[in-house]
Amino acid sequence: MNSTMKLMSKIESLLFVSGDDGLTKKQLVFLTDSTEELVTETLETMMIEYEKNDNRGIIIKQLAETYQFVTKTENVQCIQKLVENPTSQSLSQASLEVLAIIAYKQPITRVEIEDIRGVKSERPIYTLAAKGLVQEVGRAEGTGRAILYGTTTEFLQYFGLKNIKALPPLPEEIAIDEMEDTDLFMTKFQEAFVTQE
Amino acid sequence: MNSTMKLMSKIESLLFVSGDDGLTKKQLVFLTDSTEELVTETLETMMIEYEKNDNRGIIIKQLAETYQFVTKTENVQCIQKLVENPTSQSLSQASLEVLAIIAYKQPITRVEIEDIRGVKSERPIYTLAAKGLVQEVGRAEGTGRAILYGTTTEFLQYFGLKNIKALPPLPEEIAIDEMEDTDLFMTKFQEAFVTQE
Amino acid sequence: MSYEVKTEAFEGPLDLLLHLINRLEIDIYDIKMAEITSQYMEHIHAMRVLELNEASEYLVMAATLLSIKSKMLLPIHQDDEMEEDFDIQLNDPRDELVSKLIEYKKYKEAASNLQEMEESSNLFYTKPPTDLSNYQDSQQLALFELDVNVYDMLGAFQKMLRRKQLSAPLHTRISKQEVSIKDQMRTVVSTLKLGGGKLSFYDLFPTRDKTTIVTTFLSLLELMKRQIVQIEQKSNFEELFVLLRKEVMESEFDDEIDE
Repeated sequence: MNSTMKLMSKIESLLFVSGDDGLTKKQLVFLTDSTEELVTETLETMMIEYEKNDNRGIIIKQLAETYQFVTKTENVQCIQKLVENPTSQSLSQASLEVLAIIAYKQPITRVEIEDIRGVKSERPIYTLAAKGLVQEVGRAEGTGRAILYGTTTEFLQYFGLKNIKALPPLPEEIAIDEMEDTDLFMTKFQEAFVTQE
Repeated sequence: MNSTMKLMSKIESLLFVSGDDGLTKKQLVFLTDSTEELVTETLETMMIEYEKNDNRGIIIKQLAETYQFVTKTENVQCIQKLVENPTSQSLSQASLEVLAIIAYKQPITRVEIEDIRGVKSERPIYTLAAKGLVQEVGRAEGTGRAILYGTTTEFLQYFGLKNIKALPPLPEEIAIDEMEDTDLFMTKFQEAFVTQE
Repeated sequence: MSYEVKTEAFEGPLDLLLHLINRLEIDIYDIKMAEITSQYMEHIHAMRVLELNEASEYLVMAATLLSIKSKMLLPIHQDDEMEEDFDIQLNDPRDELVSKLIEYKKYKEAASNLQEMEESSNLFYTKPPTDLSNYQDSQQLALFELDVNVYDMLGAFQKMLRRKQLSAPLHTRISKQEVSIKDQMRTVVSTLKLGGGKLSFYDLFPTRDKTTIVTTFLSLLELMKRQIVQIEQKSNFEELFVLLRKEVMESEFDDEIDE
């Protein structure tokens, strides 16, 4: 009994941290050092409990193999209000991430940006373009000839920069290298995945 | 009663969605269409409940002037299985020293920082700025108009602080007594000296 | 007495002085100048590779110490003709240095407090804000006031890296960067050399990374086969020790490894 309770707590921590990505049952078993049976059982208990408990604002959603937290639909109104509320930072976070990537890695395509972020980035790019902070600077070589993005002079003005080199350096540039490594893995992973299918 | 329950659910939804941006009490009142009194009361109830309920893996913490969900510390091990290098990210001694000086003496210039440390500090300042822990907060008066540095919201978030006032007090100038003793000694010494003459 | 001193171990001349004051158990308000100056000099001599930049700071401090020391050596009062110097005598020549040391010590302690806070905030995790842009129509999004500076942008970037770090292993476990057995053999041998030719078996596995553990283990087997290392265990269940048996030529690593 006690261990199931701990398992619930662990699963709640893990699903929370993984956010929109979610985790598979296999991953949960590995991460909690538990058995598939126990995890299955606990997930079921949790799904029912979250759903029926009126105090809870999140539920567990199963999407294909992945389990993730999502908000209860009945709270959609206050979430919508959060979206419209101009003090909310969650919107600028996405834009700022994309802006940082474009600023440091330009010229760069949308697909490359999405690879780095791990999420779709069409909207933030659109927003930044509409604000005149980024622009098309050319086309990539090869098939598709994807649009390449770069920053604008307005970007420099907005951030009070003399030129693009005046951007503060990233910590020893290691961050970027690491990122590229991970992306390589990601790409390989996706390739393997596609081939399997 | 029913409305409090709905409020809990709404707050849970909102805090989940906003993640490490967190939400202020004011924002929660606005977003849930509630009163400050009710939100305060509900937050308190939730904080206690999450903390003491062994099934829960997340708690509410006041971080960087906002309320945020964070995972329970007892589950750190299974979460760290998700992290590549759990400790590699920690700050160097030099960065910590510079950060301590900036945190307690902000706004402060680079030269003032170097005066306290007795060594050049350009690099740690760069690293800290690149990590988003310190920022330019203005320019000093006078010739040169040196850059003034201060801490950021990310600083509060990174060190788990509710606000800048939550910093522990600056360690006092070693034992004050000791100093007074020395002063006493000095005085006596001087007296003796003067009498001798 | 001889010391092994590394520059990186000190955050500058003030840090070194504090270290000496601590070790010599000297009262910070009554520093024995002769003692500390000679110790300080020994230390900076022992620091073999000083970067030029840093060296100058250490040398300036050496000069300061010497000048304070020589001022201290002046007799406190000689005869009446020295009366002019009276005022100067009342000002202890160490005062400025002492107040600098005390000021620095405060922030050094504050830095270690921050380090503790850093450690304890590593015990909990948050999540990035959910991407809500799907709820937002693009036109509205474009009107959204972006009130940020360069540092907000960098902050956002760091947050993203933190998030990346969290999900990385789940993706990367599939194909991890490979360390060759040959490279790992070199690492093991040089670790053993550093350890004086003998180390506990477990000291050779400082990482929790599975691939590295496996590679290290395979490289140990290979080294044993080539009689470069030897395993020693006094009795069952006792600690295992790995011994370096001979000087290793670089060429020995080049031999083909049979799989």
